[in-house]
Amino acid sequence: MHEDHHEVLPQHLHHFATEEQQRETGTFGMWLFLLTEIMFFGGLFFAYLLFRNWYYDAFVAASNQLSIPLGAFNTVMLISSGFCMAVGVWAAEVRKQSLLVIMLILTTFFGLVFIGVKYVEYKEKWELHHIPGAHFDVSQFENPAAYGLKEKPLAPDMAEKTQVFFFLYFAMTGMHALHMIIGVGLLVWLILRARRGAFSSGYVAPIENFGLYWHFVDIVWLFLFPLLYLINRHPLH
Amino acid sequence: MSESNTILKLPDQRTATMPKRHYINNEDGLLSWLLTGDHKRIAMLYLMSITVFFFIGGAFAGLIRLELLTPQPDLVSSDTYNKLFTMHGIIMVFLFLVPSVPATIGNFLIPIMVGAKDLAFPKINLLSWYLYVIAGITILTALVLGGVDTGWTFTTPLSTHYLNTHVLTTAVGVFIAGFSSIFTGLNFIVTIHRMRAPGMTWFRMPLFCWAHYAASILMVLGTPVLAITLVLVALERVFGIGVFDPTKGGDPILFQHLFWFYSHPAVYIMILPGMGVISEVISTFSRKRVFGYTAVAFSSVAIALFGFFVWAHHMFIMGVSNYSALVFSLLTMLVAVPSAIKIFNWTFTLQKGSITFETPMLYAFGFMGLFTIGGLTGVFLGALGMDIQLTETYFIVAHFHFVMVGGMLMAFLAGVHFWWPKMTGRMYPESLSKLAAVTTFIGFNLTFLPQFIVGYLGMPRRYHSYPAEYQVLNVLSTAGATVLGVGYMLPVLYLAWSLKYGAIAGNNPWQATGLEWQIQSPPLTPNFIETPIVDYEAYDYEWLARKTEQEVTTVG
Amino acid sequence: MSEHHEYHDPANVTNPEHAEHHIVTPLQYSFVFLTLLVFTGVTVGAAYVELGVLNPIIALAIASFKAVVVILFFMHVKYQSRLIKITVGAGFFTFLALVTMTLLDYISRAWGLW
Amino acid sequence: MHISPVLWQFLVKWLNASALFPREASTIAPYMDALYFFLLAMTVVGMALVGALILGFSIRYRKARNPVATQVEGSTLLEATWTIIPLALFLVCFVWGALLYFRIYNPPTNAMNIYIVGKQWMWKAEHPGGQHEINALHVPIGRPVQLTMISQDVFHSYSIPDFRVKREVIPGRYTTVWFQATDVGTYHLFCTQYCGTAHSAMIGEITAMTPDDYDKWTRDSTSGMSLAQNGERLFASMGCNACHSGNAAARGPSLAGVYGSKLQLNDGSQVQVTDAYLRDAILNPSQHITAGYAPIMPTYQGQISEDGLIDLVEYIKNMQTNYRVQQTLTTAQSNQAAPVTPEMVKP
Repeated sequence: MHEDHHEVLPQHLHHFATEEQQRETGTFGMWLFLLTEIMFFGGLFFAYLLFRNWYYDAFVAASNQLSIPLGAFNTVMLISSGFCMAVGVWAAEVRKQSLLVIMLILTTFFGLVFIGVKYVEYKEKWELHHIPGAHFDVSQFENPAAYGLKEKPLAPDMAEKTQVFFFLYFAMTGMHALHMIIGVGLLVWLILRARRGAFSSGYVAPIENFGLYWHFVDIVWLFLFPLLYLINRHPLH
Repeated sequence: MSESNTILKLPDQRTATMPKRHYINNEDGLLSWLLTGDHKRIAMLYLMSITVFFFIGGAFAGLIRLELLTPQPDLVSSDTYNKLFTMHGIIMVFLFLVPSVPATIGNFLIPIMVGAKDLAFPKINLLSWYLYVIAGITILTALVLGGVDTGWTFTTPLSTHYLNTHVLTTAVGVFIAGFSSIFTGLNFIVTIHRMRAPGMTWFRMPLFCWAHYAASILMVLGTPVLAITLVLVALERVFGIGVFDPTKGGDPILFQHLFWFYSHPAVYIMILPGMGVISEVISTFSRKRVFGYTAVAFSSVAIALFGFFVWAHHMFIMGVSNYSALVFSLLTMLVAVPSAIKIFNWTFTLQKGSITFETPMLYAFGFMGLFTIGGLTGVFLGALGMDIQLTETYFIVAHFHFVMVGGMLMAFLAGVHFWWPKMTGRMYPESLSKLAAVTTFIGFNLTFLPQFIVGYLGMPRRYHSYPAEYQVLNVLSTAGATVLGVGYMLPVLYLAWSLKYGAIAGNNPWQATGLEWQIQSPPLTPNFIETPIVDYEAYDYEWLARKTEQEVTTVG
Repeated sequence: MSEHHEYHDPANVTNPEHAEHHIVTPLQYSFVFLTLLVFTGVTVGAAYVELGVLNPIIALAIASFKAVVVILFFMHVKYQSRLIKITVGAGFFTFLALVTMTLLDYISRAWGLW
Repeated sequence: MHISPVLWQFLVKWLNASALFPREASTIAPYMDALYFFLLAMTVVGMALVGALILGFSIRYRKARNPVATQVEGSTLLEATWTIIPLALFLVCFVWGALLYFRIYNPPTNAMNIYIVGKQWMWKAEHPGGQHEINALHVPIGRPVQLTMISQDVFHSYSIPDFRVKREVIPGRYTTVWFQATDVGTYHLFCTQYCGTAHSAMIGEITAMTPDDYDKWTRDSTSGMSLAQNGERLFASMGCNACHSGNAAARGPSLAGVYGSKLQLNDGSQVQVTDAYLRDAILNPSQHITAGYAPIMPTYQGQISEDGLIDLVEYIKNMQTNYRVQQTLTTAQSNQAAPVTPEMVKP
């Protein structure tokens, strides 16, 4: 963007030689932070992998309690949100202030829809007593016919293990949702600043780096969706 | 001191003055410190807070040794004893050893050494210090509320289902301390990659930077796994269900895997920066380029890389499969090699040098001796069969104290003494500090050598009382700890004294070659008046001699 | 990570390890968006088809493909310096190290004692 | 110098009573000590080498004697030397250590089995003959003894330093260790894994006896019921015999002679029936369904203590026919103890 490095912009910090250096440094720093996020979620993903192999039937039965349409809808929401974010970054780079604001608002909107759907899903689990802990109820898995389900009934010991699935489900989607909520908070702050024109004069680093964070949260979901909702649909018998 | 046994070159004390303007007096007021972005000030904040926690942790160590003076459980109750060693471990590991050299000396020097005005992200650097302080306060809160007795390893299911002490509070504290460490590491990596001065290529960087770079990789990639593990422990404790509880279908070994995935690399996080200090000190006091610069640099990176693949050697008797025990044992043997390479390279740096024995050098010699023992006893523990007898006994306690205290703490003190004139502009008192270095060395050996013997005898670690026939060795150990305590108190006293009364150091009292020695001490807030252009290799003493000569001629 | 020095250009003194800034156009983003939507449809569809062991493999392959597309285009890694590319790789490498080395234990436990 | 005779006596006694090296009281101990001394020698030589080099260079090249340093870049030959020699040494340690590990963790087939249950904060030893001991273990010398261990609560670790054996005692899983005592005497037993408040009180005494003394001890301290007999009673009272009756039409597979056999499971895999398998199959039956049977067995998680599980495992282990199972089914429809067979009391 800036062919002219001698122009000293207000955001240029004194310890960087050029603004370009500052910007690329920020990007690098953001990526390193995302590495820590990979490892953070990595621990959870590994726990999932292990217990899915140990308690396959329980994971199938419990996974079948999740709604694929809601999950797929949420995936589309997140992809749309990510797309708007990406266009938002472009808008900032070409200094289109109003487009940037619109895109950020759309990003937030899709993100909020995602969180809303997640709330609906959590609420359903709450009503079914599928929240791990003292009130967890396995009767639906031991005797699905009584609940009008066409599932195979699980042996009692295996039914208990559905709790492990739901623990991981809530831990993983919960951590993901927490990242979403933090992201929405940051988005609101970015929208306010963008409206004042803070990112319309070539200073796109905050938008760009937030974009990296937002896309990373998308990627986590891109894995969570198949792992939790999809790939257990067909018991291997 | 005569000219022939020191390289110390101080300005004429009758005429010397401290520089008018430097980072310490650049701004006044408490707020200017608490809101600073200056890496040097943050390093100082870290140095002070770390010292506080070191002495809290040290006090617990003292109480533990006092209790172990007699075989009977007589000084404190078992619960209190368990809380003492837990707090000693948590404070020393997470609040002292992990941030010790990187957050203080590293923070101060990395930007200067690569020729930058500051770390890449000054605000994140400050945030890291605040997180550290919050973590420290959280852990102290757990202590004040009644303590915690999980041991620093938080072993499940003990920590999740069987204790009613303040496990959650402590876990939150450690979690936050982890993020403090992540941000420090992140800042270092970015700074070393992107903020180097013109001409400062990778192979012109001081080995101190290489060591910190390697340690930072471990911080950034390892620590988040600890964070998620602690989150799972907390969730399991709160909801009573989780993935670590065997009665509910979980696996306690999974906790061990995840915990040690961080906590083994963590020991390299602790030792690597110390190795960086030793490289600088050995080179400076033998007036010689570090022998095999590239070998030392790459061995740091090799340790970081291999460090990720050896964690299960903490679990050899814990029910990991025999096959994976084999693999991890083999990899453990491989990770010992780079440390051996370093030791020999430092030793051969001395060869054909012109060696003097100032305090930092004494500490560095102490490091080399004690770290050699610490490293080789690590091979005992890495050898599968031997590990069965030695693990969970005092042998392992002695081993990691040799590496952590004999290694890292010696390196930390070497570094503090070495760069003290740079950080404060004043010299520490030489003879007193030599006394402290020797006291520490003697005290240390007296404390921990008997523990090897008592460990092979079978005395388990974390024991409040023990069979009477182990008493003589324990008494020796406690006596040594007393000496060691004196050795650690001395530097605090004379370093504080030197802040006001120490001799004025001048820019380059050691005549060292690093960029940090070419600027005034204490440095200016932006470090350099103009961006330096680096046109010499690291540790190029001939370049320094030419430069000094030139300055003399220009002034003359 | 030790290879970084090879990519450092000593001549570039003020901004080492750098890549020319590249702006991805909205058109490219739209293609990516459509790809992601299509593959979401595919993966949902595949879940309803009985494929045995292939089900999880296909689902994970599609998820990985989508993740790579997002990383390359939405996150601009395709146009970044090699430093950034190596960094991203290092993250996934370490994650794989965690998974494989831990699985090594769990899998070989079933092989019995000796 | 004058030292009061009382103090002097005390000091002499104190020093004499103190230990420097553990006794070698098992067949493994000499092997362990050999490796230990090898490693010790390696450390001493390594330390001496580094120390001598530092000292030598410090004297030879101190500033007073060598005012100007000679710059040396390094030496590939030397680097290779101190890479390859330590590597070779460490690999020797690896191989040696691994061999020792197999030796310690591979019980000989003729080992007698004793069960150990660890709980906060005591060790319970259960001999197959029904002898129970708390914080103590009596073993004969000259005979391999295998310990099958499990914890009821947290991690513990069973350590007998004089025998050079130690193994983690884990909740939810059997671990084993074996030794063969060589000398009569009493030895320390420690819990070496931190397990809570009274960790350091979770200690005990191992008594190694001559085989004759041991036989006498077993006879004197029997509780009257062997583990297998306890297991039989439990088998009936939990209603296991209703399904595992050995009848052709029974809903559960026959358990007679199942121990040690290769079992075909209904998910297609084949497993060796071991103690651990039996325990797991009682607690998590649905993952251990014998081929041809329906997954209808309820779980007994939380309903049987670890001691009860050991009884059941021991009972199934020794079950050769279904004769007595069917006897109990037809004659005693109650929770009465099964009749005692005297010859089963012996371990």
